[in-house]
Amino acid sequence: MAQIFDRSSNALARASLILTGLIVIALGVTLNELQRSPWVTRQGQRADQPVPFSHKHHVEGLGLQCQYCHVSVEKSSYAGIPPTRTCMNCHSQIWTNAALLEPVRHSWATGESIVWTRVHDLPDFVYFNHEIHVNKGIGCETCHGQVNEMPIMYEQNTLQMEWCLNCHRHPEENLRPTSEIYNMDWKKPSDLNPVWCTATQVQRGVPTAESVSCTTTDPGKQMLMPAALQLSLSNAPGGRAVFATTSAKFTSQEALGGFLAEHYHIRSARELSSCEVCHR
Amino acid sequence: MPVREGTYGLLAEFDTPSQLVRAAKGAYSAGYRRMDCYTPYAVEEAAEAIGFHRNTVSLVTLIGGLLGLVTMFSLETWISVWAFPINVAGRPYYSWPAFVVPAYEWTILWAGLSAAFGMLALCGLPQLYHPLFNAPNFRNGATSDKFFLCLESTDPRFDMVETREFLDGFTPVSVVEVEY
Amino acid sequence: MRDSVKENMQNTHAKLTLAEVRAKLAGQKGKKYWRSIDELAGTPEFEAAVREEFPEHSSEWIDPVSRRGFLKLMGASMALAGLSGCTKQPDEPIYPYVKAPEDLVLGKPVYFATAFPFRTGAVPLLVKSDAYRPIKIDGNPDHPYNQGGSDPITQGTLLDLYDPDRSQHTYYRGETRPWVAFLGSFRAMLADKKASGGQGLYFLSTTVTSPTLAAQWKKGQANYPNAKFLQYDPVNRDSAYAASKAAFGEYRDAQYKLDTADIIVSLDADFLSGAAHPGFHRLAKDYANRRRLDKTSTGEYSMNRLYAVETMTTTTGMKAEHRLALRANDIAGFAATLAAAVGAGSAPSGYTWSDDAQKFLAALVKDLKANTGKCVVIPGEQQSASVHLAAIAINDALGNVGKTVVYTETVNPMPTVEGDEIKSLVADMNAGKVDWLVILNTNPIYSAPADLEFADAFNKVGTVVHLGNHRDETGLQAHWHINAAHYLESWSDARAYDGTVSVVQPMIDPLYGGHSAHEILQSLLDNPDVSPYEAVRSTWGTQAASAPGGEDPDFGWRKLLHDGFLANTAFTPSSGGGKAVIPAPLPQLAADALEIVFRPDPHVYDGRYANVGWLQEIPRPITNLSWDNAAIMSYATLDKLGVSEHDVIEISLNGKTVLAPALAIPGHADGSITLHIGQGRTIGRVAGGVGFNACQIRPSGSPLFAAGATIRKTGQEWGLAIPKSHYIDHRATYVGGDGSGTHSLEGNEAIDRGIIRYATLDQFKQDPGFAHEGYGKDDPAPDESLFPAYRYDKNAWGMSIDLNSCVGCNACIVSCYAENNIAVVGQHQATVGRIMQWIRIDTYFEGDLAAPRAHFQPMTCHHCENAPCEQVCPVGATVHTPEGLNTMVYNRCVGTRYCSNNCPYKVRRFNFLLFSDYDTPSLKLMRNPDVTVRSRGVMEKCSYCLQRINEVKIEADKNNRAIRDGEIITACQQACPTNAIVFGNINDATSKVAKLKKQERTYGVLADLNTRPRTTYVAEVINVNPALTPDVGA
Amino acid sequence: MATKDTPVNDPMLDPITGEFAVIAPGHTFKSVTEEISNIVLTPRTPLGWFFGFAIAGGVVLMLLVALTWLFLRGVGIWAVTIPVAWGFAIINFVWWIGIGHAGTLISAILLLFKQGWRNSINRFAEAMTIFAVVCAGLFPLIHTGRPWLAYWLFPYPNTMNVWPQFRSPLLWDVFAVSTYATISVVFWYIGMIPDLGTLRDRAKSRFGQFFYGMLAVGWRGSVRHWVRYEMSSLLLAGLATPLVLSVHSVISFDFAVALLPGWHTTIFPPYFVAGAIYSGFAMVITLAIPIREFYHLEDLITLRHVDNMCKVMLATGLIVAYGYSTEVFMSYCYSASKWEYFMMWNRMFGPIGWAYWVLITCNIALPQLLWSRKLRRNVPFVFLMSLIVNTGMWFERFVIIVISLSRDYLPSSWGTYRATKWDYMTLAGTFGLFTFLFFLFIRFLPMIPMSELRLMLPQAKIRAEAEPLPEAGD
Repeated sequence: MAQIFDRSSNALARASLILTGLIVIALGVTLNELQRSPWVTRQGQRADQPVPFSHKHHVEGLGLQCQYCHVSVEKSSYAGIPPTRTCMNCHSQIWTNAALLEPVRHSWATGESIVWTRVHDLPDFVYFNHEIHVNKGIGCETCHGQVNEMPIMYEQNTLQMEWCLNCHRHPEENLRPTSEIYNMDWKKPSDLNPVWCTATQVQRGVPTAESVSCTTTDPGKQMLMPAALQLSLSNAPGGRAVFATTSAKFTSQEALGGFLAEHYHIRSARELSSCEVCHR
Repeated sequence: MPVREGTYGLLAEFDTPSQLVRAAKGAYSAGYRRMDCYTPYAVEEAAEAIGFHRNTVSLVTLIGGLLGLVTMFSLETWISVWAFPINVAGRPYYSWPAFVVPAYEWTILWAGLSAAFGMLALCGLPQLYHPLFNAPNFRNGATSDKFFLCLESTDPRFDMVETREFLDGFTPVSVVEVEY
Repeated sequence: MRDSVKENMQNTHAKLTLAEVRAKLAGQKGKKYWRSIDELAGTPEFEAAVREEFPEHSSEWIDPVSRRGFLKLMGASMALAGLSGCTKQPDEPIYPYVKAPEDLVLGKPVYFATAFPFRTGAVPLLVKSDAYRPIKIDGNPDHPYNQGGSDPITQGTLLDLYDPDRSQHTYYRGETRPWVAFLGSFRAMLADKKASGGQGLYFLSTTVTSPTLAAQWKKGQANYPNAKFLQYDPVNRDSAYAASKAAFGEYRDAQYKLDTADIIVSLDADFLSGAAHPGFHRLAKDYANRRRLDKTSTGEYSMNRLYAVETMTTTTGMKAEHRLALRANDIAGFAATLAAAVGAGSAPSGYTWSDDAQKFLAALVKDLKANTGKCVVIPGEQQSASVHLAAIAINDALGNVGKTVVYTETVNPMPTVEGDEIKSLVADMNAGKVDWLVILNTNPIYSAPADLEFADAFNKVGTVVHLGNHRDETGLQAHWHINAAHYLESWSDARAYDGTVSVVQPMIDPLYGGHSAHEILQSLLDNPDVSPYEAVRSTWGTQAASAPGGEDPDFGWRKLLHDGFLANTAFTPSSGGGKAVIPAPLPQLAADALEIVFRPDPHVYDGRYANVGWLQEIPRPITNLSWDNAAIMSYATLDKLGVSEHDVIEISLNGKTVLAPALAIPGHADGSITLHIGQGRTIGRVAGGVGFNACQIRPSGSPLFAAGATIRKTGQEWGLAIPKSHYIDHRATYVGGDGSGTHSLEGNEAIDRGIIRYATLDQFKQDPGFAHEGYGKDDPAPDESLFPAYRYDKNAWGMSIDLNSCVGCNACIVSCYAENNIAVVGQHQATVGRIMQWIRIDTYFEGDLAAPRAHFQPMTCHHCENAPCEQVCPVGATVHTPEGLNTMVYNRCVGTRYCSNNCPYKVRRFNFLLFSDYDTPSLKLMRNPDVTVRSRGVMEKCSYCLQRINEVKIEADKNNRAIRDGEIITACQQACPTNAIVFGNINDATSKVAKLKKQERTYGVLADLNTRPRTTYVAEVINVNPALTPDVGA
Repeated sequence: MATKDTPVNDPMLDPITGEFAVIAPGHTFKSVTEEISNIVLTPRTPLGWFFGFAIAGGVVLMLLVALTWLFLRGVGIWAVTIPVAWGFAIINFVWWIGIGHAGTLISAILLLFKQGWRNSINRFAEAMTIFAVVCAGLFPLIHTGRPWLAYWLFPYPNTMNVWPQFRSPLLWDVFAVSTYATISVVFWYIGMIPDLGTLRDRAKSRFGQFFYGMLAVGWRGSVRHWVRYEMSSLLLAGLATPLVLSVHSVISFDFAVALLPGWHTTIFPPYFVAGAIYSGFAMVITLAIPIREFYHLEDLITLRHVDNMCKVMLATGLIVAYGYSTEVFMSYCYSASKWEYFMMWNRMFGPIGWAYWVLITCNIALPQLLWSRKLRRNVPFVFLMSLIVNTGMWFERFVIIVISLSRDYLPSSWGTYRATKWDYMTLAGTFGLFTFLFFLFIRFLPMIPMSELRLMLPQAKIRAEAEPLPEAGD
C-alpha cells in the first residue's frame, strides 16, 4: 500500500486552510470597502454633461450667488435647476456664438429641456429637504463641497446613509450662522478665526435667521451693529424684544455649534436620526 | 516540516485489542515513550497504556464558548444601545432578555467549532502524508480490523534490532520497519 | 391571474375559440375590421378564448408584470450573488424648464379652487397641484356648502383624469382625425340645417349642470328652433322633478336643513352614503353635527333621531336608530299611510302591514307629531314620484316647510324628466327623424333601458357624434368620437346644492387635447369660436365684478377663481307653492312576487366611473363587495330561491335576461333583489369584464323597480370579491345571539370583545362611563409593564374617531388611496384578501341579520406605543419615532410579514406581487411625489400621513414655532364629510384631539392588550325611541 | 422476557432479557467493515438507486421551477394573504426543522445517555438532520418578500449604519438555525472522519482513495487522536443537546412571543421540542425501514432499533398529547380570556376545524397502537405509523399557524387560506430535495458508523490476558 498523498501535501493542506481564511477575510474587507468606494457612490466622478458648466468660473470667477440659479433652495425641498432662460439672461449677450453653449441655444430655440445628468442623486425613497437645512445653519458647502473650486460638478461626499446620519447625530459639528450659508470658504471657528454671535431673546415664531446674528469681525472694535441684528431690532414688534448687549466669542466649532444648536432650536440627535425624518 | 530520511519506527501488528494493550503496557514499562497505538476504533486502554492522559480539548471548547457568548452579547448591546438606539415597540434599548437567545446560540456555535477544529488542530490534522502509510500492512487494517503499535525511532531507547526483538516478544502478526 | 371560479363565470358567456375569433373577423375588411377587433378584444368571450388557447395562467403571461419579470429575475440573481447593496443606481436625467413659470416653486404644492360638476350638484373643491399636475382633490373648506367634505366619487375623479384608457383622439369611423375636421363637418351640417331650423339635429346630453351650457343651448335653440336637446342619464332625478312639477307646477328642488331637525325620516333616501344623493355633503355634516352629544342651552343633549324605511340596506338605514325594511314597491304605500296618519291625505286601501311595520309606524307618527316643525321627511331619489309627493305633503302637514325643508329653483339649469326624453328620442330615431345625433358625455348604448333597443335605433341615424371621456360602448359605435376634456381640464360652471355658483377651472392642460360640450354648442351660436373660458366668464363676469374689492376690474373675477365660488348666490327659498296630492300608490306586492330594484352603484355610480380602479376595488359600504356587482337580496330570499351566495342566477324580467351572482346582505327587504347599475362595461382595462350590466333588463316603463322577475339557477359560480370578513354564522346561540334567526359571528364577537361599544342616550345619561365597564374594557395604566414606559415629551400625534359621526361612506378610503399612492390589486387579488387599503371601514352587523344594527368603524394603523409589529421585525423596518409614530421604512423591509401576523388590528398590507404600476405614464403624473411608491415584497400601512406631518413640521421649525392644532390634517380627516376624524397633538391639552380623548366615551380598541393605541374611538350613543327597542346598547 | 409471540430460539433475541440484539451475532470487525463500506465502494450501483435518484431529481427540478416562478413573481403566487400572512413556507420550515431534531437527539442525547443501540442509526439520522435543515433553511429565505435582501438579517457593517433588531424572534431563528446547521454539519463530519479513513484505505480506485483521503484529513487511528476525538465528540454531543432543545424552543418563540391567541402561550417550547423529536423519529423510521430492506442491513438495524424508536415515538407522542390537552385546558378552563376561548373553539369547530381533528387522529389517537409490542415489531405497520405521525405533525403546524391567523382579534379581518399549486409544488419539491440528497449520501458516504459498531462487538472487550480468540481476525 503506497501513500496516496505526496509528502508535500501536508504543507499544502495547511497552507490552503490558512489561505482560505485569509481569502474570506480579504473578501469581507473588499466588499466593505467596495460599498463605500467611488465606484459605487460616484464620489468625485464627473458626469458627462451636455454643457461643461463650470461652477468655479461662475461662482468664483463671476461671483454669482448660489440662489441666482438655485432659486428655491430656501423655500422648497428642491433647490432647483435653472431653466434655460437663466442661462440666456447672460448668454444672449455674451459668448453668443460659443460652440460649447450650442445645447443651451438649441434648448432656447426649440423649447426642449437641456438634459443634465443628476450629480447628487439620492434614492427615490429618501426625502431630502433643502429648505430646512439651509434655514437651520447647514451651509451648501457642508454637503456639496467647495463648489466654487469645481470646474465640473462632482459629488464631494458619499451621500450614503451613514454619511447623513453622521451629521444628524452630531448636527453641532457642522452648524454655522445662517448668514454664512452661501459662504463657500467658511472656516470653522478657531483661535485665529473667532466668531462673535449675539442672540436675541428666545422668541417663538421668529424665523431662525433673525434670532441670532454672527460676525467674524470683532464687534467690540466696530461701531456698526451687524446687519442682521439691526434687522431684527427694527422688526421687533412693539419693542418687546430685549437684546443682550454683549456678544459671545467663539473659538471652536464645538462651542459655536452648541450655541447655534440651542438658538436655532435644532432638534435632538435622537429626533434627527429617526427613520421618518428622511423616509416616508 | 523538514523532510527526513531513514526509519520512522517499528510497527507491530496485532489481531486483537487485548494483545495491543498488553504490548503497549509492556513497551511503556520498558521505558519507551515515543510510541503510538493505531486502532480502528477508540481503545481507551491503549491510550492509558502509553501514558496519554492530558487532554486540552475541553479547555479549548470552554474558551471558545465564552468568547462566543461575550461577542454576541456585547454586539447586541452595542447595536441596540449605542450604535443606533431606536424606540422599538416602546421596549428599552437594553432589552437584555431578548439578547440572551442569540448570545446563547453563539456560545454553542463557537464552543462547537472550537471543539471540532480544536481537536483537529491538537491532533495535527490535516496530515495527509504520514510515514506510517508507508508501512505495507498499515492501511490494510489500521482503519478496519487490525491493531498496531509503533515504536518510533526518535525514542532514545530505540534500536532497530533490540526493539524488533522486544516487539516480537508480544507475538504480533508482524513487525515491519516504517520508513519516512 | 384569475381562479377557476372566474373561468366558470366566463363560461357562462358564449364560448369562443381563437379559431372562431379569426373566423368572425374573416370576411370583414377595412373599416369594419377595426371595430370588430376592438369590440372583441374587451369582451369576456375574447378573454375566455385567449385563456382557452393558453390555459395555464394565461393572464400571468400576458399581464405586464410578467414581462418585466425576467428582467427582475436577472436583477434578483445578481442581488443574490450578494452585491445588491453595492449595485449602482442608473444615471438619472434632469429636465429643467426652458422658461420657468414665475409663481412656481418646484417642490411646493399649489392649491386651486374649482368644483366637480356632478349631476346631483357641484362639489366645491380645493385641488392640490404639484408642478401644475393635480395630485389630490378635496372639498373646498371655505365653501358654505361642503366645508371641506368630499365623497368617494369626487375623490375618485382624480384617477378618472389620469385614466390611461381615456380617449386620446378624435375619431371618424375608427380613424383618428383632427378636431378641426370634425368642426368643419359639424359646421357644414349646421350651415345646411340653418334653413330648416335644425330639423333632424338632436343632442342627447348627460344631465346638464352648467348654467353656461344651458345658456349656450338657449341661444343655440334660437338659431335652430327645430333642433332638440335631450338629456338622459340612467340614474336621474325624474321622480323628484315629476313630483315637484305636480305639486308646484314647476320644477323645484327640496333643500333639507338637518341642523334644525330633531327627527329625520328617510323614505328610501340614502342621503348618508355618497354624492348620489343631492346635498350629501351638507346633509351628512348637519346630521353628524347633531350627534356629537353637545348640550343645548337648556342642558339637554341636542341629538337627532333617524328613522329609515328602505329596501336595499344602505349606510343611512344602518345609521338610523330605527329601520324598517320594505320592498321598494310598498314604500309608496307606507308613505301614503304615514301621510294619512299625520293628516295629509288618506290612507291607501289594500295595504296590510306586518306587526313590526305597524309598531314602527305608530311610534314614528307619535314622534313626528310631537316634533312638528322640527322634523323632516326625505324621499329617496330612486323612489317613485308618489313617495316624493307624500313627503312634500307630510312636511307640509307637519309644518316643516321653511324650517327643515325649503323649496328652491333647481340646481341643474335644465331640469327635465329624462326617462321620457330617451323614450321620445328613440321613437324619433326609429321614425327616421334623426339626422344628426350629438351625444354629449353620456353612453346610451350601455345605459338605455333594454326594451328601448337603443342600439337598433342607433343604426337608423345618419350621423352620430359622441363626445366622451372614454371611447365607450357608444363611442365605438358612433361615426364621430370626440375625446372629451375632463372637468379638471376644462372651463365650466355649476351650482352646488344650496345654489352657490362655482366656476370649474382647469387644473391642467388637457392631457390629450380633449374638448368640452361648451365648444360644440358654441358652434350653434353666432360667434362659434368663443372659448369655454369666455363663455363662462360672460355668464358670471358681471355678477363677479360687482363684488366689493379693489379698483381692478378683474378683481371680482379673480376673487371668484381664487375662492372657487361666487358668494351670495345661494338660492332663496321660494315662498308658497302648490299643494301635493298624493296619488294612489301601486298596489302592495303579493307575498311571493319577486321585485327587482335598480340602484346606482355606490362607487362607480351609473358606470361613468367604472374604469376608476380605486372605486372598483374599495369595498362598497354594507355589501363589502369589491369589483363586480351582484344580485343583492336578503338571507330569507336567498333561502327561498334555493341558491347560495356566489351562485350565478339568471334573472328574467319582461323577457330580458341577465346573469348575476347572488349575494345576501343583512337587512335587505325580503322578496326583493337589488341590482346595481354601472358594471358590466365592455371597455377599459379596469371596467371591462367586471360584473354585469343591470340595464340589460331595465324596463323603460318602470326604471326604478319592477316586479315580476323570475330566477333560474345556472349551476355556475362566480367568486365575488368580498375582501372583508363575510362569514355568516348560523350558530346563533353559541355566538351570543338569542338563538333565533341568523346572526353574524363577527358582529357578536365585536360587541363581546369590546371592539364596538355603544349605548342608548338614556343609558349614557345614567352611566357616562359605559365604554369602560365590563370585561377587558379597562385600559391598562401606562406603567403596568415590566419595562418603563417610553416618554413622549414633545409632540405626540394621535387620532380620535367619532363613531357617532362616521356614516361609513368610504370617502376617507379613496382620499387615502390618492394621498398615499396606494396600488389597486385587481379582482382576483382582492378576492384572495390582498386589497391594499390603509384605512378600511369595518362594518359589524349586530343582532338578527334580517333586521340588524350596523356599526361602522374606520380602522387604520393605531400607532400603538407598544407596537406588537415593531417588536417582531427582524430588520427594524418598522420602528417608533420620538413623536410616537409607528413608521414603516419600506426600503428596509425584507418582507417577512411577521409584523402583520402580530398586528392585532390587521391593518398592515403587503405587496405580495408587484401591485404598483411603474409603467403607465399617466399614472406617474398622478402620484404624490412625497410618498414612496412601494414595490413588491414590502409591507406598508397607514403612516398618519407622515409626509403632511413633516411638511408642517419643517414649516414650523423654520419659523421656530410650535405646530398649531389643526395645522396637520390627515388625508382621511380631510375627506371626511362629517368631521368624524380628528388628528393632532395629544400632549397639547388644548388641542381638539386631546379634548376628545379626555371624553368618557373615548375608548381604545383592544387596548387591554396593552398596545397603547394612539388612535382611539368615541363610542357611539344612539337616540332610540323607547317605544320601539327598549333593550339595546352596551 | 421472552413472550409467546417471540420464538425463544431466535438468534437475534437475547436469551436473558428477551430483547433483540443491536447487532446480529457472528459479526466481526471485518464483516462489519465490509458490509458497510462495500455499499459505498462497490463499483456497481444498484439499479434501484438510479431509479430512485432519478425520481428525486425530477422532483428537485419541479422545486426549481416553483422557485423560479416565485422569484419572478413574488410570494403572491402562494396562498399567503392578510390575515394569514404565513402559510406553507413557515409550516414546512418548522416541520423540517423538527424532523431534523431526531438526528441530533440520536447522535447527541442518546450518546450522553450511553444508549449503545443508537450507533447503527446515528449516522444517517444525522445526515437526515442536515438535509432536513437544508430543506428547512430554504423556507425562511424564500418566504420573504425580497429574498435578495435576506442578508440584512445578519449583523454586518454597512453604509446604512443600520443593524438587525434583536428583539425579534425571527432574528433569534437566524442565529438558532444557522448555529444548528453548522454544528450539525461539523458533528456529522467529525463523526465520519474515522470511517472516511476506512473508506480511503479500502477504496480501490485512485479517485476514491484521493476523495476519501482528502475528507479523512489523514486520519490514522492513533489512540492519542482517538482520545481527543472521543472528548470532542462528547463535547459536541454535550453542546448539541442544549442546542437541539433551544432550536425548536426558539422556533416556538416565533409564535409564543407574538400576541396572537393560539400563538401566545408559554407551553410551546417544551411541546415543540417533543413534537420535533416525535416527527424526527418518525422520519428516521420512514428512512431506516426502506434502507434496511434495500441494502439488507437487517443485521445492523435490527428490530431492537425499530422497537426502541417506536417507544421514543410513543413517549414523545404522549408529551405532545399532554401539550395539546394543556392548551385546551388553558384556553377553555383556566385562561378566563375570551380570546383564548374563541381561539380554541375556532380551532376545533371553525371553518378549518377539520385540520385539528386530522392532527388529533394522527398524533394522538393512532399512535396509541404502539403500546402493543407486537405492532412495534411489525415493520410495515411501523412504517405506516411513521408516515401518519409525520402527516400529523405537519398538520400541527398548519393548525397553529393558519387557524390561529385566520381568525384573530378583530373579527372584521378574519380570512381564510386556500393553498395554491405553487404551495404544494414547493412542499413536494423539498421532499424531492431531501430524498435527492439522501440518495447521494447513501451512495457515497458510510451510512452506518463502522468505528462505533466495532466498539460494540464482543471482540472489542479488552481481556486481561491476551489469548487469541477463536474467530478473531478472519
